[in-house]
Amino acid sequence: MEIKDIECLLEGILFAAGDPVSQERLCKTLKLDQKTVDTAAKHLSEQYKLEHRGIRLLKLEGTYQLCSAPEYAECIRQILNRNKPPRLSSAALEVASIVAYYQPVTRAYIDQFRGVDSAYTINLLLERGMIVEDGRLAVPGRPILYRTTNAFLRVFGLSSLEELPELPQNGEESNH
Amino acid sequence: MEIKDIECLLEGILFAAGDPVSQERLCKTLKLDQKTVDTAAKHLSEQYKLEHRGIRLLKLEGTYQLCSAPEYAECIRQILNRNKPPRLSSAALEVASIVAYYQPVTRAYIDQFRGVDSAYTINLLLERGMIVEDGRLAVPGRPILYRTTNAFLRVFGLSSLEELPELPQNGEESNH
Amino acid sequence: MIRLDAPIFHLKKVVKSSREPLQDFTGPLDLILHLLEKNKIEIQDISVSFILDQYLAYLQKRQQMDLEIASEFVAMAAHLIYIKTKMLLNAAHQGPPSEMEELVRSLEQRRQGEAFGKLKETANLLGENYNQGVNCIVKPPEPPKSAAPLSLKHCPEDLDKAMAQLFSRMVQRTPPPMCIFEQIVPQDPYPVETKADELLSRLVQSGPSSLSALFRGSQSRTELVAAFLALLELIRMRRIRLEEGKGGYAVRLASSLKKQKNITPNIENFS
Repeated sequence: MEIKDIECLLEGILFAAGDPVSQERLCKTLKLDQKTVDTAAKHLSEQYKLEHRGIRLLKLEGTYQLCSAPEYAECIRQILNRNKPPRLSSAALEVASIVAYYQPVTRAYIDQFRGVDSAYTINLLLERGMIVEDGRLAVPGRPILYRTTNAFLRVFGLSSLEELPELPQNGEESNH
Repeated sequence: MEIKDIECLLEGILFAAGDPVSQERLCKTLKLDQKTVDTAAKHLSEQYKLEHRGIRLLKLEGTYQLCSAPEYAECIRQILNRNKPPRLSSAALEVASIVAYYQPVTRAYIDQFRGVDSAYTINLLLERGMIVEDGRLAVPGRPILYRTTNAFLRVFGLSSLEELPELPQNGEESNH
Repeated sequence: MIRLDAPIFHLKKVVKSSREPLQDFTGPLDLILHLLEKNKIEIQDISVSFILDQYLAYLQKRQQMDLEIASEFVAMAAHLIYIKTKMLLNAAHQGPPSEMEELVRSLEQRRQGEAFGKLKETANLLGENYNQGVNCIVKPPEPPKSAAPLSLKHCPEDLDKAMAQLFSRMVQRTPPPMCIFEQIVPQDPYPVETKADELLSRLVQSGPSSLSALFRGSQSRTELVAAFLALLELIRMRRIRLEEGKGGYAVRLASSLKKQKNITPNIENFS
């Protein structure tokens, strides 16, 4: 097999895999030595870059993986996103509101406020960077406190927390 | 944007998407007319074939999708430890054809056409993503309607339903 | 998983014509339908046990199976048993047309259906395409590179609305009036402390007792619960001992307390 053929085959394999494929496995199945596989991979990778192609070949800890070219990331995101900009679920909105108005708050406080377990939603907001952990409350169990982030402000088009709309009138006073 | 750039971007988008991406969405997000996108896609597709690359570009009924080059399929399956999908039984072929030619159709229609109960085969095709439910017929009982998918086109090597081989003449007219 | 190609089924005993080549059918049901259609066999001749034997042998041979093939077999076996059962039942009672008759009739209709014949031809054409098409392997979507908090878009009023909704839910959640529960919990719970007193004085007066006897005479569920809790607490406080005997458990006063009179248990708020 010529090096060019190996490159094409490698491309096909890595494409179909999506995930990283180990060098070892490639060598074993294709019955090629490591150097040949590596040369083909390197060549393929350089070609992608040189020609500004839409895909890139990554070599990470003895594995190869194809991924989309980072310079197209924004465009790709736009296309693959649903037509309308994604919105938070109503559960996430509720949790975000509680944190925004009463921060810093504990998970127990949020749970009590909503009357349902909010662990999953809190994690989701943490992952999205809309809330962060902010110390612990000085009570037994030392529960984590949460507050909103700048990303939260950005999503809601606010420039500071002072711009939060006023709370509906029948808002009860409450403690942590 | 030059046509070459569009090709590369298209490659990146289709790689990241994995699933078919509609021409319409591509045009809208890239702010390009259909002709330009189609030219880029065609050119990219030809290049893949010409250079015996490991990937191929498919056009499936108004959508584009990347797939691996069929000539490498066996090798790819070996490396990724995947089984070749089992052959379609003649029953599955029959049901798929009935849906393809007469879609959207109900199960009762398929049963009547074949003269046997086709529930099992319909489920098999649903599971394999070759047909999908597509609304319900406005008659008592509101039976589910089925139609073929892009995956159907792909596995049967068609780029649109218009490419289905013509049925031999004097075929009977039929209703659902 | 072991890679399996569709197994070949031999139906030698039921195939009337030996000229019909045994094809590699993808499923046994397919084969049977094919043969029925060509009048090569009659449904009455199909020996269900014969096919089942082959099926079971096949199962034994393959510890790990391709589930798809296996499920086809199960479906086939179930279908055949159903047909056979209907046949046997119908032989005894001349009832409505049997599944077998219906199947045969539908097969005849099928033979007559010209449209279907044509479609089958085309289906075979497509089948050849299929063997090429399945070699186009597609990939799953790439996971998004970064979370997309920036692309989320909300207006501040969404927060306002969410809070309003929360407050309205909170109002609904104010505890229901006690009168609702009066029917369900007609009396106050039996105090554990009182029960402990009762149990101790009973043991002092009448000596050791069987465990179950201590629960006897309880008037309500809460009294039973109180008795149970009181027993646990008294054991914990080493006032009484639970001993395993021949007829079950016996409860006696702890020896150190036997001689004392008028014991008042000092059980703190655990009711």
